[in-house]
Amino acid sequence: PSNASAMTLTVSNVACVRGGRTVLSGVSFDVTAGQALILKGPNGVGKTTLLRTLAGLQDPVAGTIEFAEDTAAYASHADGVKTQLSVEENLSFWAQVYDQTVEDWVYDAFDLTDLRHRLAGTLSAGQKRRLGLARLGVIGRDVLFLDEPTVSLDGFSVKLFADFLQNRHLANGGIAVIATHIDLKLDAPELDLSGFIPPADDIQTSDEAFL
Amino acid sequence: PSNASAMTLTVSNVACVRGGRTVLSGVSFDVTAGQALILKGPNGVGKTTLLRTLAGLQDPVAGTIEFAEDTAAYASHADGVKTQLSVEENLSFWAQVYDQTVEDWVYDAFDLTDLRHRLAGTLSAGQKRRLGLARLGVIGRDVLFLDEPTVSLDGFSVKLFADFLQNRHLANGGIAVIATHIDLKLDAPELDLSGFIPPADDIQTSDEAFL
Amino acid sequence: MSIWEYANPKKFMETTEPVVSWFMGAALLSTAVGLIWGFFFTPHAINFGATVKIFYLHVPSALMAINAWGMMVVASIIWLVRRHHVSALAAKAAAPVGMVMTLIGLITGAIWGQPTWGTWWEWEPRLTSFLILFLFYIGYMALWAAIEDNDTAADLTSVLCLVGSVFAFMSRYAVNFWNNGLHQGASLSLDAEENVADVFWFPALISMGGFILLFLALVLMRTNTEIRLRRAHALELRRTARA
Amino acid sequence: MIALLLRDLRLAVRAGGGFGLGLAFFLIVIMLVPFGVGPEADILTPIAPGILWVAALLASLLSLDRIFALDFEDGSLALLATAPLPLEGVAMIKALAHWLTTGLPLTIAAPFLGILLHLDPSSFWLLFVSLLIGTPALSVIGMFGAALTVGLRRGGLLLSLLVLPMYVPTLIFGTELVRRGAEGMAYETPLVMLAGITAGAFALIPFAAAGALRINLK
Amino acid sequence: MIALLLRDLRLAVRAGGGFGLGLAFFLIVIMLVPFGVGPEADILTPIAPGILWVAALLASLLSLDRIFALDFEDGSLALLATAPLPLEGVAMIKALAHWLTTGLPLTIAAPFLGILLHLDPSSFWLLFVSLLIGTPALSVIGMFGAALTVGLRRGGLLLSLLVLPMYVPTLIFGTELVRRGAEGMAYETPLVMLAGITAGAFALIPFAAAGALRINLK
Ligand code: HEM
Ligand SMILES: Nc1ncnc2c1ncn2[C@@H]1O[C@H](COP(=O)(O)OP(=O)(O)OP(=O)(O)O)[C@@H](O)[C@H]1O
Ligand SMILES: Nc1ncnc2c1ncn2[C@@H]1O[C@H](COP(=O)(O)OP(=O)(O)OP(=O)(O)O)[C@@H](O)[C@H]1O
Ligand SMILES: [Mg+2]
Ligand SMILES: [Mg+2]
Repeated sequence: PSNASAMTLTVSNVACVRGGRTVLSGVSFDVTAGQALILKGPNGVGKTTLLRTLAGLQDPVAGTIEFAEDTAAYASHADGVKTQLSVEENLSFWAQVYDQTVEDWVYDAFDLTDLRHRLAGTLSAGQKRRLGLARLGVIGRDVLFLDEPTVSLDGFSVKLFADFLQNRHLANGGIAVIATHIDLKLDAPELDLSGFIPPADDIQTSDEAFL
Repeated sequence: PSNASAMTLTVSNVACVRGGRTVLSGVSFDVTAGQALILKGPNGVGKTTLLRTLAGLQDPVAGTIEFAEDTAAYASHADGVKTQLSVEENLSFWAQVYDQTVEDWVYDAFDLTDLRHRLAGTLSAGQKRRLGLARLGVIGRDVLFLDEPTVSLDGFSVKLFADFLQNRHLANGGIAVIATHIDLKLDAPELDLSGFIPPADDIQTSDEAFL
Repeated sequence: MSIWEYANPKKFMETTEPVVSWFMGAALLSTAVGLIWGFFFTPHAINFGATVKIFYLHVPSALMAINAWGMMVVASIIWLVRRHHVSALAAKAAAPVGMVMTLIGLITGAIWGQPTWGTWWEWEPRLTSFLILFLFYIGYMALWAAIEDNDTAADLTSVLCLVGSVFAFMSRYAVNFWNNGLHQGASLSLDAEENVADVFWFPALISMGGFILLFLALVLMRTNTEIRLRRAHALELRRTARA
Repeated sequence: MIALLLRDLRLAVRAGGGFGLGLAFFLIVIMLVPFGVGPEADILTPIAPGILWVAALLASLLSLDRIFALDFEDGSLALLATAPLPLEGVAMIKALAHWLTTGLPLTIAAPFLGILLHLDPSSFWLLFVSLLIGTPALSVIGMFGAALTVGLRRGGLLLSLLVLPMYVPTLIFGTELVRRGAEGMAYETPLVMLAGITAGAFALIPFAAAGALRINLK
Repeated sequence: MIALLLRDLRLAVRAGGGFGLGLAFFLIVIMLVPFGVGPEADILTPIAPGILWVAALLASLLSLDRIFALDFEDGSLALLATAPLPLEGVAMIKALAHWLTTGLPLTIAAPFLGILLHLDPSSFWLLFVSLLIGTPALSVIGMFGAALTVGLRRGGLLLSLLVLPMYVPTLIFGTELVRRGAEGMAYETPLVMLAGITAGAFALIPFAAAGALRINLK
């Protein structure tokens, strides 16, 4: 990451809607350069929704989200891997989209060196996941929004990923907001979203206008 | 499960092929009624391949697999949930396919009671996963082959699922073979597949005939 | 106070609900008058014979078919620009009505064509462009039906409605270019002489007015129904949310 | 079995992919032809039966790839294969569901749409019969093609490439039936042949299809 | 941008969904028609240009739903939307890729396939030109339809229902161009109109499409 040093991610009492219903409200936190934030919370609490909102895929119904223009990237359950392309082709495509080049350390960092020329469709679940994550290493974005990045990774690969975050991304002044159910062993604060479920008696719905 | 008591699953030195390459060989174990077996091993070692072989989706290139006819069910990364159908419709469809009916305890056991009439497409990752697992509760099969069943489940749901296995399935003399990277806290033996990777010098390929 | 106040669903319902029945009454009355007058108290046209009667159904419906789409375009723009749910729902409500009008236009036309042109269907520009309009209606409604989330559906259908109209116009021109037909020209020019004599014209005007009122009444009714549905949906959401 | 049929029909309706749309596509293809070849009745009448049949064929073709693709992607197919249902039965049901949502409505609508092509009124009836007997064959054959291509992500075009040649006999006998009828010639032969194709297809293809599915699931 | 174009082309080829198949489908439709309407030259010649155009239209239609659907399912679309590329550009590129893999090969092949339909040799050239100018419009318009329906799992048929009526003007002017040419009439008007449609579509539709995509990604 480039001019990361300067910046922080500031979220002030954001509310977000899913399926016409406000699932979270009053979410506030800020993450400074070089820091990570772990989002916790039971299934269905709204982690994915919040991350999509932060990433700008959907608009918050209230509150503000601030960070430097065009510095963010989003990675979700579906990691946009093309089964018909080789590992290398997948990575270099995303690199090009972000005007970057694929540096070799990425293959080592995500243990893809042997799989480099394999078609992505022939990877095992975890190997494919590693490829999806390796994408984050080549696009050179400072602010990462990660939705359950370690799904179906074995212990070793989880470690690899944690190292990447700690020693590469954060060390270079990057920022990461991560929703996960397992412990990544990062020294990062945790935020339990259960605290932001709007009280039942004033749940907003997108159809308020009709009430 | 019905006449479960009698039976065991016997696997004797099975070898299985993936992508034209033998990934595992000499796999042997047996699991008796009421027991579970946990498959461990790094990403790409061959857990999915083995489970697919056990489930009969692909044939072993060597060895034998024995268990009572038509008592097995397979659950994989893709859990066959129809996004256009409601939770209830999804379950009752699978129940019908297996000539069963959906008993109410299933909804509680997998914490789906509130979501019963939701379209599956509107579920969060973990909720959807729970639905996929609930399927196992309605088809009444004795031998379950489960590939990373707890992906994207929160701690509580993992517990729910473990309870289902322990107190419902196994308690009724069922059998389960489970590939997973996290600890399910079942009192079941573990089998690390790394031990069955064929030595590099005699890797079989499906094109042996040409050598 | 601006007219946008009425864009609030509640207010809209309160204001329109009472008048709807009056609209409907007036609509039925004038339609009936127009049709009866047209059917029983006009001489037979020289060249058409008794078949000309169907003209009193045919033309007004044809007219409304087009205007309905026009109204949908306006409503869609309002929705996209000002995000008033009511206008989106009004567009949704208008579609089936317009579709039926188009259908009536086509069917009566077909019935009309049988004696006059000796065939049920002729690939005549105006009929053809109406057939295309019919397809746009179906596509529009199908899109509404296919999307679960209400606002998403409203957005997408609005976009479709706007882009679609452009192509509808182009097809109208293209079709004329493709086959210059035997259908007679527009009969709505103020000096009706050039097309149809007054005797035919007055009842036609009345039934046209009737159809316009009918259209308005139907759209209002359906809009209110849609609003009620959304209300129910909102309440349901709130209930499940509470649970 | 019935559960599967019902589910598929329900999905077809839910997903807005059901009856209406197959029809609509049919209607639109019928409409495009006059735009292409010109509106004159004397051009249209002779080609009407042929065009109607080709259109019906394409309309049913367009929805083929969905017969198995969706179930394959979300894993249902693998689960069905390991379920107690015979895979042959599954294949058969799938074809049936496809026909109910596509072939049947087409058949019913065809005579009316015939009007648009100035189809000679005397052949309305025969057209209806020919489609009623012929379209099931289209669904079954198509289902086989779908089974062959289910593994491939972009199978759509490959599918049609495989299936269309297999459609040729059905198409030929179907249109012959109508044309001969229109010309007052004896049309027993094509009628019998058409029925034969359909019967044969239903009897044999499900097995081939089930085989193809098993291979694709490997 | 170029990266995206190259990727799409590569995928088209890899997945066997590319050049070959669009062509093959075109070829087969062309072949089916004589089976349907009968082989006589005096029937085929007049309808040849129209049929060729309709076939080209259907061939490009058949591959539309894949323009965005695959990228949507595997999440690429969401990632692209959050990438520095303008979504309008993405939409444009997608249409371009579709044309390169479908419209272009069709255009080149059409005159040869015309022989099968006894197309009047004098109109080969005009047919080629009309397709060359017209098919890009088909791809862009189709891309818009694909953007509208990308959210829906079984969008395929709905897509064609939405798109086909929008194809009508292009089709009409395209065939008029050829027919008038064949009859030695002046064909400037349709030529200009056709070019106009294509230009206009390329200029405006990407914005509408990008809007639709953003809505669908919500
Ligand atoms: C000799 C027979 C017919 C006569 C005299 C006739 C007359 C008319 C007239 C006066 C209009 C109103 C024009 C306007 O609103 O601008 C009209 C519109 C229309 N007619 Fe006919 N019509 C005839 C046959 C048909 C047939 C056979 C059809 C359809 C099968 C048909 C379909 C339509 C349609 C769709 C319109 C609305 C087009 C438009 O208003 O732009 N007509 N017709
Ligand atoms: N398309 C939808 N329509 C309606 N409700 C939805 C939709 N998608 C999600 N929801 C609901 O919104 C809530 C939040 O979903 P979200 O995916 O953000 O949860 P999550 O925290 O990511 O859960 P998980 O840990 O399982 O991924 C859930 O209760 C879910 O049921
Ligand atoms: N279609 C394929 N073609 C070629 N090789 C494949 C294919 N699918 C999987 N493989 C390889 O076979 C090996 C075993 O794959 P498998 O999916 O069984 O691993 P796994 O133990 O399930 O891994 P994970 O824990 O990541 O799911 C892997 O090395 C993988 O790269
Ligand atoms: Mg989630
Ligand atoms: Mg696996």
